[in-house]
Amino acid sequence: MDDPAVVVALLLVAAAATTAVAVRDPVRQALVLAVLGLALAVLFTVLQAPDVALSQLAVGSALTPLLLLLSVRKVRRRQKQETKGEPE
Amino acid sequence: MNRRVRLLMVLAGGAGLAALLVAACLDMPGFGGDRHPYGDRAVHESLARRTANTIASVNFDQRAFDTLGEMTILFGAVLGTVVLLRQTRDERRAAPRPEDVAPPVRRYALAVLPVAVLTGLYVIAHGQLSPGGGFQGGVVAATALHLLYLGADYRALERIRPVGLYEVGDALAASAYLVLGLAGVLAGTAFLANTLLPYGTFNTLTSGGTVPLLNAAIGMEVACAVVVLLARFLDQAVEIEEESGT
Amino acid sequence: MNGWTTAATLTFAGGVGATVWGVATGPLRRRVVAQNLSSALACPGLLLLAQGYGRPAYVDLALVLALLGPVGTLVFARLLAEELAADPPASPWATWCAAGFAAVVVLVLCAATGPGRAMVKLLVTGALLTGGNLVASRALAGGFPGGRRG
Amino acid sequence: MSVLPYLVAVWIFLVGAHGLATSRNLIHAVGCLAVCQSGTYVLLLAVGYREGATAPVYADLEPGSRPVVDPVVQALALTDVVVGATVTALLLALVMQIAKRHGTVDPDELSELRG
Amino acid sequence: MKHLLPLVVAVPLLGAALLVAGGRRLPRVVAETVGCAVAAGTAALALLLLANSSPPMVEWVGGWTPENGRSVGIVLVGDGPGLGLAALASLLTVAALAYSWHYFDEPPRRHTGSFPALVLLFQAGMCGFAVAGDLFNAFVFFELMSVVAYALTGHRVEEAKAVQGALTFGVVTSLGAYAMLMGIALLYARTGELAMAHIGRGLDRHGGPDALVLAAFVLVLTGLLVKAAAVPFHFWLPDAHAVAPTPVCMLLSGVMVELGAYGVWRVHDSVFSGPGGVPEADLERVLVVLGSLTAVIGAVMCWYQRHVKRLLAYSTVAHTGLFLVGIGILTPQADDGIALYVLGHAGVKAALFACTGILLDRYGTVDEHALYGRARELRGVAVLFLVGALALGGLPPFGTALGKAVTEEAVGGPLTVLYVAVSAITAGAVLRVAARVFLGLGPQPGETPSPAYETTGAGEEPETRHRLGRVPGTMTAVPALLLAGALAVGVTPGFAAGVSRAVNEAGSGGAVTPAHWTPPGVLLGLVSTALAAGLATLAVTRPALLAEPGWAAPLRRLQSGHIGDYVAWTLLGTVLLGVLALPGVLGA
Repeated sequence: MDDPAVVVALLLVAAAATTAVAVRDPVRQALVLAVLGLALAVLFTVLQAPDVALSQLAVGSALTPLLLLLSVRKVRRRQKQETKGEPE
Repeated sequence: MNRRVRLLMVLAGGAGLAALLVAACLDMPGFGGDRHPYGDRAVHESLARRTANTIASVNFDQRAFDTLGEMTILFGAVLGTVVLLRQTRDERRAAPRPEDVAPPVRRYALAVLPVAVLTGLYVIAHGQLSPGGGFQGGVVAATALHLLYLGADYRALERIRPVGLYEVGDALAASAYLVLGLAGVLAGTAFLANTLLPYGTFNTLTSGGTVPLLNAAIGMEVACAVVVLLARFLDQAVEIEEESGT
Repeated sequence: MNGWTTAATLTFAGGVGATVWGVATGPLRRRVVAQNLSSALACPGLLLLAQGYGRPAYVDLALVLALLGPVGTLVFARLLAEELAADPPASPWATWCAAGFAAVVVLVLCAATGPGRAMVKLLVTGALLTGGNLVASRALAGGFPGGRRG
Repeated sequence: MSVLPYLVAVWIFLVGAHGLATSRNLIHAVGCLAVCQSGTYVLLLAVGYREGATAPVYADLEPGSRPVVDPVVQALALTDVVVGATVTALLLALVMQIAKRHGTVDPDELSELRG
Repeated sequence: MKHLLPLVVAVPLLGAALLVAGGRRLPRVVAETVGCAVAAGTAALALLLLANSSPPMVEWVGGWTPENGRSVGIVLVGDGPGLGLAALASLLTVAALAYSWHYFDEPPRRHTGSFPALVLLFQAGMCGFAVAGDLFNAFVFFELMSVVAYALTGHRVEEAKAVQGALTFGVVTSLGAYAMLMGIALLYARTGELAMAHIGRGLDRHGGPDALVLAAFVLVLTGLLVKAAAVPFHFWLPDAHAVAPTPVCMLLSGVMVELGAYGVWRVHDSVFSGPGGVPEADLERVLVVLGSLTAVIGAVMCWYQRHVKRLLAYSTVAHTGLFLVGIGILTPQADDGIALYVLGHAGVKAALFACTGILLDRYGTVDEHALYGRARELRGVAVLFLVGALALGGLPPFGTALGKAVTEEAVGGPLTVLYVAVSAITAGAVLRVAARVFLGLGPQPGETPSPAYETTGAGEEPETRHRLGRVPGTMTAVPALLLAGALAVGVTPGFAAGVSRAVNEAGSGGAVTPAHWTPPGVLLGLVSTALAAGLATLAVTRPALLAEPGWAAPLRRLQSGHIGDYVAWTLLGTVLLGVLALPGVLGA
């Protein structure tokens, strides 16, 4: 356990994970989750798991944020529609 | 239950669980230890079957049955999403309006798209040699197609993405994995046995017996599945609207 | 631990660490920029690690990140166009610094590896990374003028 | 010091569970579940690490020349990553339908099922 | 023969893949026929393997048979309990598919095959979990079964309750699954193995249990008990089972929940039963305490429901509690009893859900009060429902009664009272529904005094295309056959002895004591049935006498439908598990 790279990567992941929970707005959380995915990929690389790092990059950097933001958009669009549709 | 009580419960439960897990961590073998019996056997067997990427050997040969389950989870989740996000009776489709995209962004998207798809295919093809494989490459290739939506236009994406075809591809790739497994039973060895094909030369694209074939099936399955999945989400976010008055 | 991995560790601690802070706080325009910078900085870090570990195969990671990192930022730029149009991010300084850093890392690594297939891969990665990040930051700063539509 | 990685994994799991329980937005809750799951990846890979070793990927490595880490946990973590992404997608699909049918994604306002 | 073991997973998967591939063009009839045929084929395969499972089969997938006792492959265990549950799951799948024949309102456009395909995937997940001998492989199939179950639960996306119940189910079960995976990682760290038997041996080599073993035990059990819906992990179950489409309810309540209890048995038996595992006294304390709590809370909540599907869901909770108590006693005889009880219960509970589904599709409601007297015309369904209720209460000679009797004899003492009381209360609740809905007995229940904090069954949409005018033959034939199956478990000569032998071979071994009917067992069965009938009579004729007392209201409030609450309870539940199992670990 004398590898500073591992320590740094672990602390990055811990910080990003804590932030991802603390940030309550889903859009901002999606941004933090993208960075968390990246930090995890870095951690996996220093733990000598390039295969896992690669799949984390593939999933975490574009796919998960896209899914989250599309859900947010759908939810917001629907709420907007609702407020518009209500008689004032 | 109000928020305060819930928070107290979470803190109490979390503290108890934390105590238990920290005590467990102190009993763990130290980080970076040298004892990995299963891992060492897996490396040995992988080299014996001339698969350069040991992780690919574990995934597609030694523990190929896990991968079958994992692929099925993906398959089932995508099928479930298709069912859950179907267009219901009280919804209609509205054609999305075209999007303005700044020219450099558009040019970038169109230029990177083929590069990204090729990279995805490269990652799949070299799965049994270098880091990567069907899962990673499949996701990269499928994500790359959506550059068309991000950098150009939803309708451009729809033109190159007949979802029905991808659904069929998803199912056929899953069947291919199963059929390769069943071939082992028919040949009298065992389900998913990697004994049918020659193991080839170490560190070449065709080495490892059935590993490259299973890897390719997974790559196709994942790519198709992700495309279908995103298609459903995009449908909901972009096209489907509730009818007014509901 | 060698010079390469030390450099990579410093990149992660300083660069990516700062972007975690950046993405956690402040207005949305700052957060999206931080997200873009995180991939712009992590990618050279991964290249340095590959060199430090003596594993050319790890370069694939950086290649995939160089492709998908900007795509991730495009996702945010595209789907948050409305919010970003109201309060556009402008960060030429940080973006160019990151791009310059990536270019320097790639060139140094090229010099270290010498000509060959590995060098081509490095150059492709570097080009995709710098180009991608510049375009992504352009996209954030008003790449989708239509803003509010599909 | 040699337990730091395990402790980080435990921390991530617990902090994710905390966020899941106290979330005010279901999309955020699904994100927290993903955080929770990252704890499992970290734990698995930390268990398989070997000091001073490299990845057992022999494309650019002579077999036997260097010690290697445990490939089995990597395969497990790989499975786990894929499972995580698909579960996230499926749960998000359900959240979208909840938004449609209930008009809200705040768990405090869902009151159809009780008692 | 043993090479065919993985096919109980592969065949339904292949069927599902082909259904999806051809889904666009297949007419509905073809898709449903293919679904039924594949499920039935798998059932036949499972039964064939079951017939050959003595001595138990061990199959290493991919031909990785161990050398020097070590292997890198995945092991499947084809013993009586595993294959028996695989066969049960497959038979219930056939029943569910037959029941849903031409049943759902429009299948999703251009996806005719999707519902049967999902059900087949569910079947594959259950079969895979039942025969898994490798801990991580068990986790994978656990996840498969869960993921497909979320989608099936939320299948009726136009129903607000359905999507909420499915999300709750998804979040809580996923959290449990991740906890289980953490536990697997801890066990791997200690032993470096993944096959259950090898992990067990690895733990024994290391010496007595310590905090790591305790934590791994707690985490793995959390995942399994969430699935088995033990208190306090049970909250998702009523929310999900009450809203899932009826054929899915049959599978969820009939066999999926029981698979969680089976997982507890399997994991304890092969991983934690040695000297390095968890001491028997601790496991007994954990399972008997949690099981009794589950049984009591399930029974009480069952009694105070008016949403019929929710009532049946709570009765599943109560019965799972009884199963956990029986497993926790750790005697071979109790294991035999539970095996029989699970078989009988699956048939009975699935039949009851099937009958309730008919009510929903015909009257558009499953509210006990709203349905008062309306179903008088459905004579056949009434008979089935009544018989099911009596069988649930343990009326000899049904399989439930035999299983209950054998277990009661094994547990002895006050736990016998628990078994009698819980089956009487749950059966009494079902009988009360039968009396009001099908016979119109007693005064019409008023609307006013009902507490606001409950889910009524009103305002539900029927699952069929239109409200049914005439009940289709398949929808009544299926519950009738299921009840006949439950009866067969109790009366087929030699069946109980065969179950005992199979359970014995899979478990600790030793002398087999074949399960059989005994006079006290028959008597206890009759007592609990009579008590149930008495309770139902009292409730129908004098509703005020058994009205909800004040102390039940807080219990009801716990079931808040809030995901955050359920997660908090799950965390507290892990702590409770840890505390209950702590003494033995400290003493070691």
